[in-house]
Amino acid sequence: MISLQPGEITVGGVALHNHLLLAAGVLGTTGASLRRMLRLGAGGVVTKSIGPEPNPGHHGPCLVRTEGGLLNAMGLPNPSKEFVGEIEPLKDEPVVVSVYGKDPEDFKEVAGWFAGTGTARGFELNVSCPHAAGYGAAIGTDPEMVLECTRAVASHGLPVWVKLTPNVTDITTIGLAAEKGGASAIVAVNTVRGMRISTEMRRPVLGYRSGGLSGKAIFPIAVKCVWDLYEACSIPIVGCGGISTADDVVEMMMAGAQAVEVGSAVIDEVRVFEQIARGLYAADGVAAEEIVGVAHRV
Amino acid sequence: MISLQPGEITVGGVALHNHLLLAAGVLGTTGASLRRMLRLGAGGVVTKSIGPEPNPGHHGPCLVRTEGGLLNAMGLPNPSKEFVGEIEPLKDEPVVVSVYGKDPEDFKEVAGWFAGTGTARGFELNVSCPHAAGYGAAIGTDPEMVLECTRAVASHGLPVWVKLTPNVTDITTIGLAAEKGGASAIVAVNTVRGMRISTEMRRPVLGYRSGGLSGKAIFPIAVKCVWDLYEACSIPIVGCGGISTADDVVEMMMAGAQAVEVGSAVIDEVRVFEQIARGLYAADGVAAEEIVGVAHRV
Amino acid sequence: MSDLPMLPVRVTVKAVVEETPSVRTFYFEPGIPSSPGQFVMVWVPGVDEVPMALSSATSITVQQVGDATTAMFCLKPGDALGIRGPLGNGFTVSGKTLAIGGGVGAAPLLHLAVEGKVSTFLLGARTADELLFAPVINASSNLKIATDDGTAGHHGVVTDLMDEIDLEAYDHICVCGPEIMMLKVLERLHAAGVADRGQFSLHRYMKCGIGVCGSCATDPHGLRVCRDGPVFTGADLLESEFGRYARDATGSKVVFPWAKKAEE
Amino acid sequence: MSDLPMLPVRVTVKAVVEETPSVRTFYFEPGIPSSPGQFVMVWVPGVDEVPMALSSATSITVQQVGDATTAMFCLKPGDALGIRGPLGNGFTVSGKTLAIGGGVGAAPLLHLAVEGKVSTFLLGARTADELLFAPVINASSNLKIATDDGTAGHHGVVTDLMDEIDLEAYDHICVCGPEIMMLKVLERLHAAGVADRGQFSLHRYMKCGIGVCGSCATDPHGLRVCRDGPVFTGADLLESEFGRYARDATGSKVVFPWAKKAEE
Ligand SMILES: Cc1cc2nc3c(=O)[nH]c(=O)nc-3n(C[C@H](O)[C@H](O)[C@H](O)COP(=O)(O)OP(=O)(O)OC[C@H]3O[C@@H](n4cnc5c(N)ncnc54)[C@H](O)[C@@H]3O)c2cc1C
Ligand SMILES: Cc1cc2nc3c(=O)[nH]c(=O)nc-3n(C[C@H](O)[C@H](O)[C@H](O)COP(=O)(O)OP(=O)(O)OC[C@H]3O[C@@H](n4cnc5c(N)ncnc54)[C@H](O)[C@@H]3O)c2cc1C
Ligand SMILES: Cc1cc2nc3c(=O)[nH]c(=O)nc-3n(C[C@H](O)[C@H](O)[C@H](O)COP(=O)(O)O)c2cc1C
Ligand SMILES: Cc1cc2nc3c(=O)[nH]c(=O)nc-3n(C[C@H](O)[C@H](O)[C@H](O)COP(=O)(O)O)c2cc1C
Ligand code: FES
Ligand code: FES
Repeated sequence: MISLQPGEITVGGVALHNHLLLAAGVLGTTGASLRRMLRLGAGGVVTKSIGPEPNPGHHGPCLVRTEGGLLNAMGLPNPSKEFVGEIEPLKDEPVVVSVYGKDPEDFKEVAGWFAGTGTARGFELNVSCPHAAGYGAAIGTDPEMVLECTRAVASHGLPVWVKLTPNVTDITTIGLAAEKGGASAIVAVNTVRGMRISTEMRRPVLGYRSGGLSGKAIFPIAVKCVWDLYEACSIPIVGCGGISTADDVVEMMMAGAQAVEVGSAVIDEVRVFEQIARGLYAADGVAAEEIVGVAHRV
Repeated sequence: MISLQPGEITVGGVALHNHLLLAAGVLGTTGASLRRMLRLGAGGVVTKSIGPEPNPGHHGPCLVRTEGGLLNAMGLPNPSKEFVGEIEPLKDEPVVVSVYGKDPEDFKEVAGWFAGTGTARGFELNVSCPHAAGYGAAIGTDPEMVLECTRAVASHGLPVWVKLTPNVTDITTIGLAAEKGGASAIVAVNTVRGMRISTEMRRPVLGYRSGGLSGKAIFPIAVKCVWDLYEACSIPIVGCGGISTADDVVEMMMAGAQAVEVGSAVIDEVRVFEQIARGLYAADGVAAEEIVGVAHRV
Repeated sequence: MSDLPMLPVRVTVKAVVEETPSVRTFYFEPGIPSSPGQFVMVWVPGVDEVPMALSSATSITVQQVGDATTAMFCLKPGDALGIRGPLGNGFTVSGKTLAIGGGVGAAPLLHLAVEGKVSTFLLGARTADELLFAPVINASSNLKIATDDGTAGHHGVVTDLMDEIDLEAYDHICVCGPEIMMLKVLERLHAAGVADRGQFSLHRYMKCGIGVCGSCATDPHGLRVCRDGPVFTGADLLESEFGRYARDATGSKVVFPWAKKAEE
Repeated sequence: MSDLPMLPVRVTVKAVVEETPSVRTFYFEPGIPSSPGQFVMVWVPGVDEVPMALSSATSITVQQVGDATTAMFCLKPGDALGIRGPLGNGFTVSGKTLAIGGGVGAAPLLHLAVEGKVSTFLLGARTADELLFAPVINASSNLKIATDDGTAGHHGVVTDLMDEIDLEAYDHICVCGPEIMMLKVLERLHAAGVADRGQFSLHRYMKCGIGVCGSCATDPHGLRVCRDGPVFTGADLLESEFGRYARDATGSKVVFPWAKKAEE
């Protein structure tokens, strides 16, 4: 197994303790929960996606386990502006604030709350959530919209990561739009559209009916998206989707990712970051640059 | 568990022994293999996709197991016209011939070989294979092309099923194009774009680099596609993707499928059709119509 | 994670018992093998999915407070619910156990008492009519009752009953009830130097129930009530948000009325 | 399916032994726990993935015939291969076993012989230089040799050696070699009424190696060489395509030269 050198790194303009970030929306609704994940070894954390108004999210069931994955339709619950206070105590930590909205103005406004208070090291634009009508993927399937939202948030002068949906015919068109809009990095990917029906109840099992699939089941899909984006774009890529082991991290890096986000794997073990790091880092490890994208060069 | 009435059925213009078809490309390269699957309980079989020229397919590795699924890039190997003789002995059996090509003329020509000899009960158009440059999904992401190919094959006067790719922003636009082109049914779905990299070898593991994900991992994705198509289209839907149990079949039907295709599940047990049928059918079972699409009506 | 539930399992309501005007017990089948203090996510089709303690392996005891619970109150024998569970850690007892329950919080403690694991049970309610499970509890443990209006047992709150109890004599003190009541119990345990013997079953807003979404994370350590709890020791709760605030569905803090001054 | 391999495992070539001018044995590490007759899919990075019998748990013995095998012939110690395996069913023996091998078909039989499971081994080759593993086989079983040109052992084909053998005395007769040779063996077994004791290891075009794609399906029963085989009993092969035709990568039938007349 390949090992990496431990130590601080910078990816897409954000300084991180290691290559492993907590993915948006997973154990990221409170400052204390984010701090816990940092203490348990996350090199950085992405917050729950924050929007222009407080949102209770969809009715339940919101999340179920499926074969090799999770299916969720949380519906972007978040306390909106109140979240600024939530992460104020984490000012010295690598916190990326995930933002959503229905148009560039929304994105700019929400990001502004955090930019103004120094609570964000950077932003991640959620233009990819598959279960929020008018938000998320409704925006992230339109290159022009992605470009505008990216540009709007970039105007705050902090790094902007744009998180993409795999549920498009050609993800590179969206990646290129983000790049053109001034993104510092692309995050690939958000959940894959999915649905389960309870045959016993004769109805979709999620309150919102359909949702997003995450976890091991989508890992090959995420690797392919990262691969395609690496071929098409020049800004850094952060890989996300189904990562749960050190080898998964290396695989994502070889596909082209400079860092990764880990979400669903916390279900097996909340100490997943420590676990991965134990397998990934070694004093005599190689520099990440030596393996990022290496699978393209054979 | 809900049980279905056993017995002959007709779906999309094709008479079948039961609701369970063998999916294209899985144990479908020879007449003898197709016959074996019929003997082992398949209610109908879809052949390997046949194209205008003999094709050896991609270099290996062509198929690997992954977490909860299979990843393949066979590259559409097929003996082309010679296949007519292969299935001639199956003339009395429910054989659907899968066809691929680069344009409507190709599709029409290939289908013509079979239409002319009475060896096909219907055609399934592979406009959805994600790993064949210029074929499959290259066509199936373009509604106009799908419409033309469907129309071209429909001119032979046999039922035409159009098999869709989930790798599009909105699968219903493609489903509607097939319907407009005169399709008798939609098959949803083909494999999901994916890739795995061997970290030990530092290169993509498939000879073609990327491929298509199938098996349990994609079941929620397939259910969602069937659901969306049921809402948008009026022709019958045949569900496909990750089905391996009787309950999966019921779930697909509740999402809107009138029949299903089973592929990757043969890896666990070549007698998977018998296994599913044992759980699915009972003399006092309900008619399939009672459950098809029922989850939409709550 | 392989022991975490997958899709909800359908259970059929077998009987509905009106415990008090606002509390009903729903007996269902099949049962959920579980240990006392564990909970389930109850899916009321078309309405919502909400957490409920198991009052036995085959029942939940529900107080009507809003949409989902009101919908449940319409359920008749033969109706269906979806269940994901058992979830969470439950109580861990051995030796001599004191249980202190208030209102519908008696539900998980009933489960414990029926298994013969409770020596003494302090049960409180507003009024005699709202006392839950008293006869059943009385059959398996030494029951002491308090009602706010004095219509049964001691006239006063359940914590008053602790005056007569030698807390030191109990290995475990299991508590469930309104947060204000649990807070008062914790203060007494702390004063007596036995906060670590307390096992408090918390209620917090839950969405996933399996430790992924973070809705139920508590301050200051980010512990998840659904997965790290719902039962926490008194020692864990000292200097936490417990008794001061909780969060609603949006994740916004909601300060408890009695704590409002202190939080400002 | 949980015992089927997932991604290929990387092995490192430890030694390359030139057995004959066109056959080399590649020893690798780590080994593949397996039983004799099982095979692996060998990934030659950038070239192809092809099936190869294991000549031991840590080796494959390869005849150079085309792209992938030629690329393998360039491998040096330290180079890497990807391996998926072990695959297929292998030989099932007990009691007294006769092995009959021709050319590189001796590879899986060597594996069997080295485990001490072969009583008598009939080994054939074109010429003495192309005899595979003779010394090693001789150490563990009663070896009889035939060469087409008479440069070693019997002057003639390996099936000639069967004349001296009492087939009835063997519980199992394991066979691997060129299809024409295996066909001749099967004819003799059939004539002697012991086709069911024959275990023939077949070569057919394989893509997936794990029973999904159908490339290796045989007529008339659709049995998959990769999963239902590669070892079949002689009884299974009577009245099959065996000895008559095989298929290429496209799935087209390729009639063996000696069978051309009969098929037309
Ligand atoms: C571990 C645990 C065990 C519980 N056990 C019981 C029990 O045995 N009996 C019982 O009657 N109640 C129990 N509850 C409380 C119960 O979950 C709520 O009363 C119920 O969710 C109310 O739903 P509603 O739709 O009727 O109310 P709503 O109209 O939705 O809201 C009323 C109040 O109920 C609470 N609530 C609503 N939804 C949730 C939710 N998803 N998670 C947590 N709280 C929520 C909130 O405080 C809210 O303000 C338990 C809660 C938890 C966390
Ligand atoms: C179960 C099994 C065990 C085998 N064991 C051995 C062994 O121990 N030693 C050995 O030298 N050979 C063995 N073979 C044959 C070996 O697989 C082929 O010689 C090899 O695939 C040739 O590859 P190539 O690229 O060099 O040849 P190519 O140039 O690709 O083709 C040359 C010929 O090799 C055969 N071939 C090519 N690809 C495949 C394939 N994917 N599957 C099957 N046959 C193929 C075809 O007959 C083809 O005409 C075995 C085959 C099978 C099915
Ligand atoms: C419960 C849950 C909530 C999520 N919430 C968000 C969110 O608010 N914003 C967002 O961009 N992604 C959200 N996601 C998607 C994840 O950040 C991640 O992209 C996805 O789950 C794939 O990664 P994983 O397989 O490691 O979980 C959520 C995922 C889950 C499971
Ligand atoms: C090895 C393999 C070969 C396939 N070949 C074809 C093909 O030729 N034509 C086609 O339309 N689909 C092909 N497919 C896709 C399947 O028919 C099916 O749509 C997909 O695998 C999802 O179903 P499953 O999960 O049940 O396998 C192939 C799938 C596999 C695994
Ligand atoms: S309810 Fe989701 S983490 Fe507890
Ligand atoms: S090689 Fe695919 S079924 Fe045998």
